[in-house]
Amino acid sequence: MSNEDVLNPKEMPHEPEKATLEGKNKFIGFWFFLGGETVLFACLFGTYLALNGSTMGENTPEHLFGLELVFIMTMLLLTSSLTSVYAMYHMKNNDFGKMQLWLGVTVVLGLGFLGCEIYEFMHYIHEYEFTFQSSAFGSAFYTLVGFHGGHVLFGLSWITALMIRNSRRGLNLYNAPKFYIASLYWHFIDVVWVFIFTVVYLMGKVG
Amino acid sequence: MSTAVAQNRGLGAAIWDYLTTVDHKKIAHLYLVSGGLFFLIGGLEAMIIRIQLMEPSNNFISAGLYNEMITMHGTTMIFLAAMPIIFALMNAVVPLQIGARDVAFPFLNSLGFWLFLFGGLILNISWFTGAPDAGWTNYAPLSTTSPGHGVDYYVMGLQISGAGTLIGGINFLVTIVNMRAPGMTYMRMPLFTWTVFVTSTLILFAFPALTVGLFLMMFDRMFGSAFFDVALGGNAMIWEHLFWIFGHPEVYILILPAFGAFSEIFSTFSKKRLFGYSAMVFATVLIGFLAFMVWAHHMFTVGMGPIANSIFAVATMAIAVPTGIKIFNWLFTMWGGNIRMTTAMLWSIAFIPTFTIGGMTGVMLAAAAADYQYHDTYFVVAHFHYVIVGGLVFGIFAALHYWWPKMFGQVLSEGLGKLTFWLFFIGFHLTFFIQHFLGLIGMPRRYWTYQEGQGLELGNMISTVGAFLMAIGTLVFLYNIVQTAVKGEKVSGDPWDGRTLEWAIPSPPPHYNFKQTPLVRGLDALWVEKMEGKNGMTPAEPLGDIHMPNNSILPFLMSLGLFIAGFGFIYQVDNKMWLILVFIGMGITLGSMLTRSVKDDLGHHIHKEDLEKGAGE
Amino acid sequence: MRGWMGKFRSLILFGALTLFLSGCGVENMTALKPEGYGANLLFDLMMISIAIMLFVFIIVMAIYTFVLIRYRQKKGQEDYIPKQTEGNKALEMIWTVIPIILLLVLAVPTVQATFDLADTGAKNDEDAITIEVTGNQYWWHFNYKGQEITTSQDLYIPTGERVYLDLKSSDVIHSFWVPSIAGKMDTNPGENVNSMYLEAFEEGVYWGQCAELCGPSHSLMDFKVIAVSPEEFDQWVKDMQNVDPEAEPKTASAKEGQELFNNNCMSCHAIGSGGAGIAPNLTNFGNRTMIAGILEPTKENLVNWIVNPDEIKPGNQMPANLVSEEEASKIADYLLQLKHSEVTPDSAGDNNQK
Amino acid sequence: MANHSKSPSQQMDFEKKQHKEEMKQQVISFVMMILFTIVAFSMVLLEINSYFLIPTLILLAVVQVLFQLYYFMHMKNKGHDMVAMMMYGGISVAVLTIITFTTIIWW
Ligand code: HEA
Ligand code: HEA
Ligand SMILES: [Cu+2]
Repeated sequence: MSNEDVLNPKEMPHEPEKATLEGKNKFIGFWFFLGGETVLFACLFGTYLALNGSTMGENTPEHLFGLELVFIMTMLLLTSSLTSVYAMYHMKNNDFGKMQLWLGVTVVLGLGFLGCEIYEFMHYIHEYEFTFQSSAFGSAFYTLVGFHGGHVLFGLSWITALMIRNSRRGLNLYNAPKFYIASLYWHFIDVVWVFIFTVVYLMGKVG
Repeated sequence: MSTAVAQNRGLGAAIWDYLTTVDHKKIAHLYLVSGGLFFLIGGLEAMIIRIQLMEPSNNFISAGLYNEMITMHGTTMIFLAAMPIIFALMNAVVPLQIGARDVAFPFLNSLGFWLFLFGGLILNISWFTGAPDAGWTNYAPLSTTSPGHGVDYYVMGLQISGAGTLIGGINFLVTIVNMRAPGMTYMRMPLFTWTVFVTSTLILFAFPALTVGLFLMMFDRMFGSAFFDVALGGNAMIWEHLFWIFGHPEVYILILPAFGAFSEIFSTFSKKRLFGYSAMVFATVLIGFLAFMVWAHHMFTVGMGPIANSIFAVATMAIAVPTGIKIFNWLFTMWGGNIRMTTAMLWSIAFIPTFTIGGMTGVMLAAAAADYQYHDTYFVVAHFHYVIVGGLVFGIFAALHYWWPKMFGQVLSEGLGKLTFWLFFIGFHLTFFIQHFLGLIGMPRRYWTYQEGQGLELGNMISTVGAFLMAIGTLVFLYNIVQTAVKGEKVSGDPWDGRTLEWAIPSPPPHYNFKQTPLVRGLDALWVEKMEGKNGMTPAEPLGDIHMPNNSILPFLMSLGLFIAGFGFIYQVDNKMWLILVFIGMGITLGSMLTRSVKDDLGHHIHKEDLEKGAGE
Repeated sequence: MRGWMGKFRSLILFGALTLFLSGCGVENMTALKPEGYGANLLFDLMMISIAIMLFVFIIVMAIYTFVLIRYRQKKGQEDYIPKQTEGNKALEMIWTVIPIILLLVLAVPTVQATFDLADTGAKNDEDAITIEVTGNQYWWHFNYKGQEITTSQDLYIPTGERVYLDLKSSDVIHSFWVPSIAGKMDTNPGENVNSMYLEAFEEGVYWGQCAELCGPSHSLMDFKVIAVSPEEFDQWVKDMQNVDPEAEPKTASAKEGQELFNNNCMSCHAIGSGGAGIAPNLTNFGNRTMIAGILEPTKENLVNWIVNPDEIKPGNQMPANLVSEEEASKIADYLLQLKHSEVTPDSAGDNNQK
Repeated sequence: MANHSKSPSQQMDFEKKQHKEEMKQQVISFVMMILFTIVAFSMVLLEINSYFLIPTLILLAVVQVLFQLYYFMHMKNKGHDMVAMMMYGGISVAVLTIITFTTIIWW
């Protein structure tokens, strides 16, 4: 396939993200990467579970966590997962405008999530003097949740960069895989969050 | 190696070419040269260790320096010598063996290399400011409380080079999954490719554990967190588990490609197809699978309790079964064959008893209770040098002699090769066999010195003598490389009467590897054609334009950025001004990443007409 | 198990291996001449595994040698193309199943021994001797639980009885190892206390070492286990319990030394069962086998050590030049006369340092 | 690529229909996920016995994640065999790790 065909395809194939060899490679490679990320987060979860009792007698999970904010954050992130599904739906139908729109919604929801998280951390630090350094539990909590937050931030920047870069030229076989794997990444972030709200917050509240 | 190119276009252009290359064959050269240099440095450190231990109460180097020496020896050898040389072989051989023109992610391939190199540089720069001294296993709290910046260098260096390895692993996984030539089913893949596939999978799942461990270590040392600090409720065991969840698969990451190379060599030089190919594949996969269930055998004495110890003991022993399958299959590959004693074959043949001994001591170590005696003694040192040097380093030597013509178009001198072999082989056994007994009679490892009158003098002396023989052997090998390069005799594409696809193309292969993608019709694809009296492979496609990736300096820049940021992280503990380096470095890296994602890079085409004229070779 | 293993062992002992071994290795340090219950159990386990390994190795080498001799390329055979065999199901079954069986044979005693050695439940019994062992950079602290005895470096135990150890560390991880009596066990910082037991068969002074990298002087962190008869041990316990930490020494120099010691050293060290525990307890220093675990117990060595410990044990915590050489000499006089018991390493028989 | 015999526009329509069908499943799974989340949160608020509660919470999370993986991330579609293999590989290592860290780290 010549470069011209890739950038200006006469007709979009059924699965544009996997139409070229490069696309297929990206697709498989990114999934494999997510397999590795699974282990990475498992190690962080394991560390958290091993240390969540090491609170040095203060600021225990039960005491700290409030479920309202976590619920809102969960809803934001779950919904953003759906909106990115919408975006991919429109990509497959070769409707670039709608795809951009839904990606935009995804980014806004993601920003909302991130804002809540920053607020939450600030709250803990200022109200409870509960920091990264106060106990092993503090270190483990901020590391696990912070790693996830970092992923959110990276995902947002990535999707935004893709949207801006391609805003003028529309969809083609070169950027379709890029959009696709960015959305995979976004879903994965949601997967991790499901475990975070379950293991850290809900189970923390149960004690 | 690229001397010819250099003379034509000037040194600057050649260096630029290597800085920007995304060609897997050139990246193989880069890996080989840097891995080789690190091997020499690691070997030098080993020699210093051996000289210090030559006699009791020796004072050749100080106690603190000794700990730095063993730490750097272990770290350098494993991460900066063994792994990269394996990556050199993977890059040089795998795409050719599966009939691909390139790897799946040429850009990432180059990024992986530069990350490894800059990580390695960080580690070794620590020699100028105080090297890490907590052992290559870097157990907390010894590491978290180690004064100076040595351990910080360890953390940053391994973090960066580890990222490179992970990227490299994913690249090879996808290459093998997606880029195989038509007809090359999984069960027709050469065994080396299979082992690389499994090794890459292990990399994918093992390295994240190291990444997390290193992050926690970094946070504890540089940002005041308390993961391993018992005073704040931390737990030092977490590091040990994370390290070994990575560390045990790591040893199979190292050995499996060597197994693959031996499989190719045994089969080629016995002129027989590999005995029990499917069992070999099965065994490889099984070893990879079991590799993740046994890590705690390094921790039998930390007090996990008898239940955990027993489970891990039995699981560990299980690995002997697939490994045994391999040993016997190799023996029966030679059985009934027509064995040619080339240098590559010599190394491979020597590997069998050596590795069997190492594996057997491994099983002895796996007997949990007995490990209460062996653990952290020279018995363990003997075990792992038998498997690592006797398995992996022998494998590297064998593979280098075997694939040297493919990589560089010249055959290494067989005479010098055999001399290297005998020196190294004898030296190796002198050095390490005796160490089993040193351990059993009570010599712990990581001992800067031992007292007189403990009966350890003779054994240590012998061991040191052996190490010198190995060093001489290595020097002969270096001389061999130089002499071969100077002689510059060209060799055909298929000097060994090979069986697999890489021997179907010229040596060294042209930029695009295969002019026309070959059609694979069975295991040992080239051999199949040879047996039908054909000269080469049947093409699977008509001659057409070939799509190739573009060179790029970005991988180098991204890695350079992290290198700079690494120093910022290390020294911001002393003075926050150093954070400037973090910003500059991360700026370079993120900027390069952004450039990469907004600038289209569609590669270029080599045109059909040029191919017909034979350009690009 | 000792019964049939006994025969078996004599067979193995015959082998060239052990012949070689009797040539080197020190009797009270090697794992190959067990003098205690644990070491003995482990020695048997080692021998089982070595036997299995030798069996496997012989088979591999037999095939190997045959193949290499028989199938090496002969002159004029360069073009011979052998039959391309794919494999052989029966053979492959054999070399899968036999190793599995061999490993099971090894796994059973392994698991037994592992549980046997972990059996420290009796340590809380009324009359059990339980000693708290604390690893420090770079010395060992021993606290006889419920007996008001603290010592360091030399660990006295009675023969023929299980002595339980609770192991922990005050700084980094160490590992407590007395090869000829028992296997090793790590000492962890924090709450993670490990336990093991020692049971010495014979009287003797057994070499112990630290087996987990713990800093520059890791290799100098030696200690001794002194196994004496139960009667002697009881005597020792009594003597140690009756120590008067303030007792006046006899000579003038030692008296001055005592004062100097109290003023300069007591903030870290201790005499008697109390004390800070930051540095070794020196109650029975005069009976020690070694100074700082590694030096012959002479006055000269002791003075050197007091004045400049870092030169002898790099990285250790004891400050250098705290006292002048002259003062150190007086302190040495004081310390070397700290003998409170008739039971000394010599009581452990002549097994000392062969 | 699109080497069917149908005309391009027919093809397009057919695919659009397919996509719609898939979309429907995805919306359903989204609703399920929201539902599960609400159930999980309410169970914690209702302070149910924790021996029962914790396994249930984990189960709910696992099912939710399966929805994500199979529907949102299309792991149910064909061409995902290798993907599934590697994900399950990662998940196995992950599970082992977490079991370790919740059992034998403290003793
Ligand atoms: C390439 C590297 C490599 C390889 C392949 C192995 C292979 C094995 N290793 Fe080793 N090991 C290391 C590298 C390696 N190891 C390193 C670096 C360390 C130390 C790290 C440190 O602390 O610094 C170590 C430490 C180590 C320990 C911890 C010791 C301790 O610290 O106390 C243990 C314990 O179980 C162990 C076991 C094994 C086993 C059972 C195998 C098995 O895979 C071996 C299997 C092979 C065979 C058994 C031979 C062939 C088989 C047959 C012929 C069939 C029949 C055989 C039987 C029935 C027995 N190894
Ligand atoms: C790939 C892994 C690898 C390799 C190849 C080796 C190779 C060697 N190793 Fe090492 N070793 C380890 C991995 C490896 N080792 C690890 C992981 C440890 C544990 C560290 C720890 O405890 O933390 C260890 C520990 C270790 C010890 C124990 C130290 C201790 O516990 O106190 C010893 C002691 O003898 C030793 C010796 C040797 C020797 C003699 C070689 C020889 O085979 C080396 C042969 C090579 C040479 C001799 C090179 C010669 C070249 C020159 C001399 C030319 C130099 C020229 C220039 C630089 C221009 N090693
Ligand atoms: Cu291991």
